[in-house]
Amino acid sequence: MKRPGTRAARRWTAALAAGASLILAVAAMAQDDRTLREIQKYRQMLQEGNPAELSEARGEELWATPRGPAKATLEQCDLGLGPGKLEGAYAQLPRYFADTGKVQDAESRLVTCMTTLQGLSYADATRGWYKANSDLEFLVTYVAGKSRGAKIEVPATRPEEADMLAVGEALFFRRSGPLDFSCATCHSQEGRRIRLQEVPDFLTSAGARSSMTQWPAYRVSQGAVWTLERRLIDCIRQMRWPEPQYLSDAVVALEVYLQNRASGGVMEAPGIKR
Amino acid sequence: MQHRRRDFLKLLSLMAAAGLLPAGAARAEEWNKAAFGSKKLDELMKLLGAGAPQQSDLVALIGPEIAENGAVVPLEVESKLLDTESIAILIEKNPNILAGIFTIPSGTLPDIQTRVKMAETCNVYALATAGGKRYFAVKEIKVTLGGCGG
Amino acid sequence: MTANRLIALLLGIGTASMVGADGGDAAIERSEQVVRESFAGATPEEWKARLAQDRTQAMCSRYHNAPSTDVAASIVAEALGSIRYPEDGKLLGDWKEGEKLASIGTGGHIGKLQPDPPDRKRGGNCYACHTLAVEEVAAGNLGPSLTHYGKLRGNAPETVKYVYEKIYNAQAYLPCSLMPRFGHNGWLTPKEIADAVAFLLDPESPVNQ
Amino acid sequence: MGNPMKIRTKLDGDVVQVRVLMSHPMETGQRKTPEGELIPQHFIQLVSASYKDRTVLSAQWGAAISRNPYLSFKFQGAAKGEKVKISWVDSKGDSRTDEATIE
Repeated sequence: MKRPGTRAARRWTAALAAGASLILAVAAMAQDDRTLREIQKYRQMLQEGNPAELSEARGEELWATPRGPAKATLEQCDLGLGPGKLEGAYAQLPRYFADTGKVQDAESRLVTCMTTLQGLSYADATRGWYKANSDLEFLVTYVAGKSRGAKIEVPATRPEEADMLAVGEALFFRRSGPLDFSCATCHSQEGRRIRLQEVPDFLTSAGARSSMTQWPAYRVSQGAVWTLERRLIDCIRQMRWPEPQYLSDAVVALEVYLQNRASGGVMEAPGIKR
Repeated sequence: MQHRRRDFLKLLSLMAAAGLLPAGAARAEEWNKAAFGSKKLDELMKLLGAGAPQQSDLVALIGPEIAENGAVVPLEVESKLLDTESIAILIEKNPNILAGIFTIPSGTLPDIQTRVKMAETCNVYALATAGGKRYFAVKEIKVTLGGCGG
Repeated sequence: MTANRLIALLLGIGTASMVGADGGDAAIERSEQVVRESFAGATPEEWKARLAQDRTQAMCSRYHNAPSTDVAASIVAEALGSIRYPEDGKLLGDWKEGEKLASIGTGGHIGKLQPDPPDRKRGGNCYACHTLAVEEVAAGNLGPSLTHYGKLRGNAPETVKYVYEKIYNAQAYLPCSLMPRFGHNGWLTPKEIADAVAFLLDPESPVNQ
Repeated sequence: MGNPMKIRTKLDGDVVQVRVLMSHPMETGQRKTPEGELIPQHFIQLVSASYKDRTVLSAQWGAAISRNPYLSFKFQGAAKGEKVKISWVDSKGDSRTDEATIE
């Protein structure tokens, strides 16, 4: 019983310190919750009127407008379910197409149709794909809208698709560049954010679905609808890598990987994003 | 925020007391170039106001406390004042303060929604005119920095 | 793990296609082929260099950031050996400069669509992943909260050294850490890292208020 | 001129909520292209809505209204099957009118 006071005091100090940091932690969490709640409110208010609907309407018009040297419409375009069959087609892409011998996503396939059916050059078909109001922005938005309510279904069972799935997975984890980033850096843990922006965990189907059911999406920061290719290519740019080529296998392989994981999710695109 | 609110009130009363403004400034037929070009709250009030403005619970400015992107900030303004004639939206720290004026004819409900750009975190004011008098609601909206690109 | 592979690892000459004992080699080889084809337009040397993987990157990719004990040990050893210190030996810099770095998320973008001007300041973008000063609400949570970091841990020399090394090369303490190797990769200079250390540890810094 | 608006209506009793999306860049005149050139100011200045011969809303906008503007308003005395007409005029004098049937 020597210097009991000191020991007790020490214990008290420790308890107080623990209590104080607990209070701090709780306060930080409360602040966090409130912030996220307000961001949620912001997003809900935006859902009311999504400008992507404007792109959708223009895509519908473009789809049925005779264009190119062949003066043909896209109404006979085969997006995987047969010529002109649009309902639910987007939700089952990317898939293997025998006529091109390639696994293609929606925009790659649309470019195939624009070049084969309408006779447009590749350059004309893809003109301004990275800018607001491109033909592809409109067409992809329209085509994706035709899968509203459809379930994503990309089993990737054909050998060509299975190959792209494996490539997509390897790419998802592939680290390089001056920041050592891979897709997995930001997208392999639940409940994470970059600043206030949630970054879905693509390793869970819930996370993959939460994202893949929304693209193409109107990005308020861009004032334009971004297609999935546009989104992925920008992620890669943000990783400080050089950009892959538009419609290239690297992008399509990542889409196969993500869509495969998101399978079963119900399409809501076009969505609205930051 | 309290401080700013008082300044705003004081300013509005001063303007009104000085009789600086014609009523019904928000006629749709002609675009009020001077008001939309205004860069200062006091100057804008000269161009817009009439009647002693007061903060009122009968004017509701609904919006998020935090906007993920300043390019698109959704707002709803609902006035419960009888005979609301117009609703204006003012963004204190924008290069031009006035964002829009909505004229509400009789038979139309004083309840409008729109989306505005905000240059930075600041107070947003909803200014309603009813019976020739001005009432306002104010809300601070934070504009946050974005994702990985900064 | 075969003896050859272990030797390759220890010598630090393992490449993505040489490692892996569970059938992943083929997928990685195939994906590297896809990278070469899909990024064929990336012709400037600096762009190509950003696509090439060093050994640590290849290992962490191959093992999905969960390396075996042996691989992990080799990554840590290499990382510890990579650390360089500021010429003046000061590991605790100016927290105000560190605060600026913590907020800057731009700089260093390449490519054709939206490159940064080459002289654009490259930040540490700490807020993208960490909570630091309490008043900055727009803070991410990919990494742990660092609020009150110095207040809770003090700034004894060994703490300062640890924080400096962690920012310089996080993999010296956590193999395949998701955090960029800011110093090792030359993204931040030793002086800038010392400023970031001060932002975390200086009692005056908003992080510790 | 301009691209079509998207107009939605929702009738509740005799009050109709009209939601409009307009296709417009709403350039402030302060933005630059990636090449560093200033993009000239170009935004919708006047908006009006009518139902039969009655003006049900008019508005003046500045460049601070967001790109691809959204507007929602409500008025009384509406009936199913009747039309509501929306018009805008922008700072270059371009204009556009669209209408929708109340559902």
